[in-house]
Amino acid sequence: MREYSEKMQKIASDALEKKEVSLVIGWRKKDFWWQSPVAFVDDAAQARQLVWDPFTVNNPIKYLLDQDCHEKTGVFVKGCDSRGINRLLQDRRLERDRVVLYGVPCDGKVDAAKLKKAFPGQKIKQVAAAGDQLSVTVDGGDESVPAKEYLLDKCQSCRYPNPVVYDRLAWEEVAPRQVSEESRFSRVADLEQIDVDERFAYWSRQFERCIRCFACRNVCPACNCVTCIFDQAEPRWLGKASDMGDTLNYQMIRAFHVAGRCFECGECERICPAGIPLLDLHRKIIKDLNGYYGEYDAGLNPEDNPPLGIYRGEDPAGFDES
Amino acid sequence: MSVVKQEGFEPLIVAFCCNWCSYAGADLAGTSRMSYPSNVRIVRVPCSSRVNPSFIIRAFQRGADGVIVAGCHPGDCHYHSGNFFSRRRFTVLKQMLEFMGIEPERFQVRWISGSEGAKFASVMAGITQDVKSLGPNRKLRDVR
Amino acid sequence: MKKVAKANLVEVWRKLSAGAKLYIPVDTDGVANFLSWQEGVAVDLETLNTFVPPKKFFYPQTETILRYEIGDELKIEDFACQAGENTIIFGVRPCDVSSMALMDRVYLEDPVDEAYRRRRESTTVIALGCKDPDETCFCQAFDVDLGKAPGADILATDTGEEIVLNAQSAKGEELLTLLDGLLIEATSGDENKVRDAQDKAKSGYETVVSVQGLMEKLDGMFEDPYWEKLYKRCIACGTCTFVCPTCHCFDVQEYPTGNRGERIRCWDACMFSDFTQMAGGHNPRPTQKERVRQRFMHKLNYYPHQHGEYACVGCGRCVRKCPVNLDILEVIKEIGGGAGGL
Amino acid sequence: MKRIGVFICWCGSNIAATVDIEKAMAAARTMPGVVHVDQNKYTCSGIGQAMIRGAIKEHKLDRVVVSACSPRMHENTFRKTVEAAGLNPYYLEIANIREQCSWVHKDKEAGTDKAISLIRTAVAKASRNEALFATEMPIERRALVIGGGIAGIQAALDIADAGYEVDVVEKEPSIGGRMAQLDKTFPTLDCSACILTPKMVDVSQHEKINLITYSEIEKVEGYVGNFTVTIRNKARSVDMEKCTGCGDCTAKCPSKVESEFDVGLVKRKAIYTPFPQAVPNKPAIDRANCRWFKSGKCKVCQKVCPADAIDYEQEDRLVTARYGAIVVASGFDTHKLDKYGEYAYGKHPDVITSLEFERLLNASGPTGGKILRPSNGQTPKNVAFIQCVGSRDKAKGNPYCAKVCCMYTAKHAILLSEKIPGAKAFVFYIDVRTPGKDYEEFYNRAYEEYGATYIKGSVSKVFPDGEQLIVRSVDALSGALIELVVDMVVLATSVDARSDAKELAQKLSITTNAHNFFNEAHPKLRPVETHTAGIFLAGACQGPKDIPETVAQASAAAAKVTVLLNKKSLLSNPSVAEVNLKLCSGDMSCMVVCPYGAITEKMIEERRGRDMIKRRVADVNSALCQGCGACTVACRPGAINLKGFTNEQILAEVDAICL
Repeated sequence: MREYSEKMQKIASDALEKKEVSLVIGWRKKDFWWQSPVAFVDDAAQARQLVWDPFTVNNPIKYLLDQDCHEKTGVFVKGCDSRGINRLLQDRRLERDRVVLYGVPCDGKVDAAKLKKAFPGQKIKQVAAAGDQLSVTVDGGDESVPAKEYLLDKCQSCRYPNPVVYDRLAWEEVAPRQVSEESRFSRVADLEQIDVDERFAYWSRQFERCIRCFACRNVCPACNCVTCIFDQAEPRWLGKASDMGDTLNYQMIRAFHVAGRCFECGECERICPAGIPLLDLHRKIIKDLNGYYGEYDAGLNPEDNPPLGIYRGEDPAGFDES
Repeated sequence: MSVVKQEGFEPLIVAFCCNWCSYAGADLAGTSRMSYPSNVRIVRVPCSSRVNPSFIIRAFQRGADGVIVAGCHPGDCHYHSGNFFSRRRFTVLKQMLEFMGIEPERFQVRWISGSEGAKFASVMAGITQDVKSLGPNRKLRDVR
Repeated sequence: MKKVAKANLVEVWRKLSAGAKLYIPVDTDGVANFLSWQEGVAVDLETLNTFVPPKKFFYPQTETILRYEIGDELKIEDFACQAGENTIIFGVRPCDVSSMALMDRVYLEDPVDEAYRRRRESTTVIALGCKDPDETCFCQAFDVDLGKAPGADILATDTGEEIVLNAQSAKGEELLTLLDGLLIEATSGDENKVRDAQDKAKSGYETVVSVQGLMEKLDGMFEDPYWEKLYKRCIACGTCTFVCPTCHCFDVQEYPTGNRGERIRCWDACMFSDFTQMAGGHNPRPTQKERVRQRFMHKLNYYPHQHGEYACVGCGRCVRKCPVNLDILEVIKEIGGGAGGL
Repeated sequence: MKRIGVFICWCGSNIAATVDIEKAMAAARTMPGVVHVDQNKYTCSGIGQAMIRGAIKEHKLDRVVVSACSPRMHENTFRKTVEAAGLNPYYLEIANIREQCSWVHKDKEAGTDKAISLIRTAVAKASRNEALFATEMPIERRALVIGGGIAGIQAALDIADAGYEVDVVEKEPSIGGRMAQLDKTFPTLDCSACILTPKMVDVSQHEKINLITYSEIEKVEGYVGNFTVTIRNKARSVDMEKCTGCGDCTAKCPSKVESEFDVGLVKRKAIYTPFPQAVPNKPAIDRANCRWFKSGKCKVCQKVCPADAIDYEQEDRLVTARYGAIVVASGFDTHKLDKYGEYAYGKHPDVITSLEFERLLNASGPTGGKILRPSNGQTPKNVAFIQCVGSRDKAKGNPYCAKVCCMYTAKHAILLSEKIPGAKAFVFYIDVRTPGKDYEEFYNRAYEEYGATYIKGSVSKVFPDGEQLIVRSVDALSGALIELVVDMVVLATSVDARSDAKELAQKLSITTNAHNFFNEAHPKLRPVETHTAGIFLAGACQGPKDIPETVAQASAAAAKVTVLLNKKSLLSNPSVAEVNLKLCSGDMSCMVVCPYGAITEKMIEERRGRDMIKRRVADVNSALCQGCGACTVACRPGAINLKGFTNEQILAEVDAICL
C-alpha cells in the first residue's frame, strides 16, 4: 500500500513543482480507518497527505466541474473514475486539455460495513491491504482476511478496474475481473421474475426510506447539469414534499435522464444513506437498451452518441407497434 | 399493494397525441362519428418526441389512471425522425415503469395515422377497458 | 424502578400499542428506523442510532399545514389543531432525547408552533441507554450522558437478560402503572447493574473532543479562509441535515389543484442550492461555501448565542452518513476549543 | 392574473345536442382567470367572431378560449379574430369539444363533463400562452415537379406560364407517363397521343421548363419556400449534347429485353428510347441488360454512333437545387395479378391486361393497331372483359374502386367492335360506375350502339378449351351458371400506388394512406395540398383518377404553387424552440436529435461567484426550426423549450385534466 501512496505523492508534487498543474485531486486519510475522502492539493509540500488504501473509493471527477479558476487540474482516476471523465467529455462539460489524468489501476475497494460485521463486538483500529489480503488491526491484534470477500458490491461487479483514459499510469495495470452477464444483471433478472404488484411492494418498501437528500444525484457523474430540473421552481417538475409519488417521480426521471449514460460506477447505491439498491434500476435500463438497441458500454468513447440520442429505422420497440 | 377492481369505476385516461397523425386520427374518428369512451382526454403536441416522460409521471401523480402516447407510424413522422426517438425513449420508460411495479397496461404507446380514425377509436376503447379492469391508479398517485 | 425480561418485552410492546401508537427501532433491509410496532416486526435495539432521528414525530418531513378553496369566499381548513395522537416512542438514545430539548427551544418558545406542541405533548418518550458507543459518537462533548436521559419520561437500561425501566416523569409513572402486570419490581441489585452498565458505557468513548470556547472562537471566523478550504469537498446533498436530530429548517410549498389547494411544510436543507433562494432569483448564499458555513455556524455559533447551548448532540449520524466524509466532528477538531465560555 | 374569455359554440346541434351548453358555461365561470363566458350558435360565423371581438374590448380580455371544433379546422380563423381585436393571435386556445367530444360521445352527461374538462384544460393552457411573433423568410422562386406524366406536364406548363422556373424530374428516359401508353381516351375517343404529344413538346421547348429525365429524387431538405433537393441523374451512357437521336444505335444493338412501354408484348433493345414520340427523343443504355456492361464485349452502339455520343464511363451524378415549392405527380402502377391465378393470366397468352389491350389498339403498338390474339396472331371474334380485377376486393386485392376501369372497359368494348366488325364484347361486372360528364352516355353507347353484352357476375374461372378460352361465371341476376367460350380475355386491372411511393413520401416527409397513396391536407377543403407546407399533389399518386381529373388537379396544384411563389416573403412558424441560457448546460444533446440542424453551439460569458467564466450553450436558428420539440425532451435540465407548447403549458394542461 505505502509504495502506491508514495507513487501518488511523487506524481503530485512533481506535477505541482513543474507547474504542469495548479491543483491535484486525490485522496487522503481522515480520523477513522474507513475514511479516505477526496483531497485537494495545490502545493507540492502538501502532496505528502495523498494516500491509496482500501477506502479511496470516492469519485473525484465531479469536482472538475468547478475548477474554472485552475488552468490545468491533475486528477487521479480509477477505472470507474476514468469512465466518469469520458462521461463529462461526452457531455461537453469538461475540456480534455484542462485536465491531466493519472491512472490508478484498482482491484476494488473495501466495504467497511461488511468488515465491521466480520468482527462483531470488536473495534477495528486500522485496515491495510497486503496483496490480496486485508490486515485488520483490532483490539486483539492483527488479523488477515481475504480482501475480495469484503469488496463493495459495485467493485465485485466492476468490469473496468483499469483506467480507460489517462495521461500516465501511476502503476502497472491489474488483471481485469471476469464478470458474467448473468451475475451483472442477476438482481435485475430476479426482480423481473416476480409479480408486478409484489415488485411495487418491494420498491415502495425501499423508497419508503428515501429522505430525498439527492445524494444519489449529486454524486452521480452523469448528473452534471448546471441547474438540475428537480431544483427548479418554475415550472416545479418535482414536488418538494417527500411523498411516495414525488420520490418515485424523482427516481424514475433521474434514471431516465441517465439512461444510456450511466456507466455503473454504483456510487448512487454506495452512498445512499437509506441503503436503497438504486443500481438495480439503472442496470435494468442498461439491460433493456442492450437488448433492444445493441450492446453499449457508456463512458468508453466520448465521441459517440448515447443510445437515446440516435436511432435506426428498423429499431424494435418495447410496446405494441401494430 | 394489489388493486381491487371497483364497481362503476371510470378511469381517467390522458392521451398525448401528435398534431399531424394521431390528433388528426382523433378528429377523423369524430367526423366519422366513431364513438369511444369519454374517459379519454387528449393533450395536443406537435410530435410524440415532444412528450417528456415527466409529463407522463406527472399525469399519474395527479390522478390519471392510464396514459397513452400516440404518434405517427415510424417513417411517417412529419418531422422526419421524431417518432424514431420516441420509440427508443418510451421503450425505456415503459419497461422501467413495469420494473417499478406499474401494470404495463397503464402506460401504452401506439402509432395512429391521420387516416386511422377507426384505429384511434378502438385503441382508446382498448386502453380504457384495460385500465378499468385494473382499477384506479393508487401506486403513483399523490396522496393529498 | 421496574424491570422486565427481554423475552417478555413483546408483551410490553403489545400492551403499549393497544392504548397508543407505539414506535420502535425496526430493521428494514439493514436500515434501522422508528416504525410503528406490529406483531413480528424486526425490532432492533442494538443499532445505536436510527437512520432518521425521532424529530420526525414532532416535526414530520412533510406535513400539510392548511387546505384552501377559492369559491365565492375563501375557505381555509387549518391542520395544526388536528395534530397529536397519543404516541409512545420506545428506544430513543440519550443523544436523541437531548436533541428534543434543543428542538423545543425553536418550536415551543414564542411563537409556539401549535402542531409541534400538540405532537410533543401527546408523546411519551422511552429512552434506551447506550451500552457501547461507536467511534463516531461524541455526545460527551455536549454533556450528554450516554447511559442517562433526563429528558425522557422513562429510561430503559439493558442489564443483560433484562431491561430496567425507571420513570422520570408523571407521564412515565402513568405508563409504568399501566404496564403493572407485565413488570417486576426492580431490586437494589438491579440498580447497581444499571449503574455498572452506565459506567461501562461511559468508559467506552473512543472519540473525545471538547467544544469549550468554540462558540467564541467562531465569532471572528465568518470571513475566515477556512470555509473556502472546507466546502470544496461538499457535494451539496441533504444527508447531514436530514439525518441530524437538531436541524430544523423548513420550506413552505403550495400544491394547487385548480380552485383548491394545500400548503405544505417540509424539511429543507441549507446544503441545497435553492436554500434561501428568493422569488426574484437572488440568493444571499450564492455558493456552496456560504451554505456549508451556514450549517456549522448555525450549530456552533448562532444557536448557542441565542439559546446558550450548542445545536449538536454528537449522535454521529452525519459522521457516518456523509458521502464525502465532511462532518461537524472534523470542524470541531480543526477549529478546536478555546479558553472559557461555552 | 389573466383575464380569460371563454366562448362556447353550439355548432348548430353538432355540439349542443351532446353538450349541455348552460352547464358548461356555468362551470367555465368558476375556472381560474375566467372573467367572461359567452355562447353562440355558430361561433365561426361573422356574428360569432364579432361577438368575440366585442367581448375582448368590453371585458379587456387578454386570453381567449374558443370551445368549438378541432383547431385543425378553425384555429387560424379565430387567431385572425383575436388579432383583429388587437390581441396577439397566439393568445387564443381552442377546446376541441366537437370532433373529440360531442361527435364521439352519445351520453349527454358524460359528454358535458368531458367538454367542461376540455375547456378547463384549454383555460389552463391559455393562461400560460405568451405572445408569439412570426419572422419573415425569403422564397426561392422556382418549382420542382416530380413525375413527367400528364399531371406533371400540365402542372409544369401552368407554373412556367405564370413566369416561374420549373424543373421536371422523370425517372424514365422520356416524359409522357401512362397517358402515352393509351390509345384513345374516354368519353370522347380522341387519340391520346394526339393530345399528349403537343404538350410534351411544349414542355421540352418552354424556356422556363428544365427537363431532368432518367433521374430520381435522392434527398429533400428544408421547408416551404426553401427546399433543398438532391437529384440523382442516372448514368444514361449517352451524351445528350452530342446525340442527334438518329436511332442507329438502337437499330444495331444486339441485346433485346421486354419493353416496359409495351408492357412486355414486344422486345426493345438495351439502348433504347421508350417509344417513338419520346421526349427527349434520345436513347439511354439499360446497363442491366447491356452486353458491354454485362460481359465487357460488344460496344456496337459506340461503333455505329455517327455523333460519338456513347459514353460507357458516365456515372450517376448527384445535383442539388433549391426550390420554393414541390408538386408530386409520380403516378400509379397497375395491380400485380399474381394472386389471380383463376384468370389464367400468364398461363394463357390470350388472357391480357387492359393496359396490354391498349397497346394492341394503338397504331404505334406491337401490332400496329390491329387486335390480334397473342397466341396465334388471329383476329378474335369474342372477347370477354372482366372488371374489378384487384379492385373492390377486400380478400386479396384493393378494397377501393379503381375508378377508371368501368369507363375504359366501355371504351375497349366500343373500340373492339369498331376495329373488328362483328366482334362481340362480353363485360363481366359487379356494378358499372359512370359518374362524370358524358360518362353514362358513353357507357350506354357501348351496349346500345356497339352491342356489348354486360353480364352482372364475377368470374370464378378462366380455362383453355382447345384454341379457345372458357370463362365461367354466374349471372347474378338470373342465377344461371354461365360458361362462355371466347378468343380473348381482357382483365380490367386495378390501380395501385407506385411501388416506391412510401419511400418517396418519407423523403418528402408527407404521409400516405393505408394503400400508400399520398394524403391530401384535407379531403374536401385542401385536396391538392399536403400536410407539409409547400408540397402539393397532382394526379393518381394521390388516388385513382382519370385524365380530366388529373389535369384539373395538376392545374390546381400549379395555381397553389404560383400563389406561394407570388408572395413577397413567407412568415415563419413562430412555434419554435428557444433556449434558457441560465439553465443550459451546453451538453448539446438537443443538437444531436434536431432533424433540421437548427441548433448550434455558442459561447457566453457569465459571472460565477467572484469571477467571470466562459461556457458553451445551445443556440436555435428559428428559421430552420420546425417546432417538433424533440430537443425539449433530450434536454435534461429543461433549458430548451418549445414556444406554443412549453413545459409550463403542457404541465398545466395535465394538471387541469387530472383535477
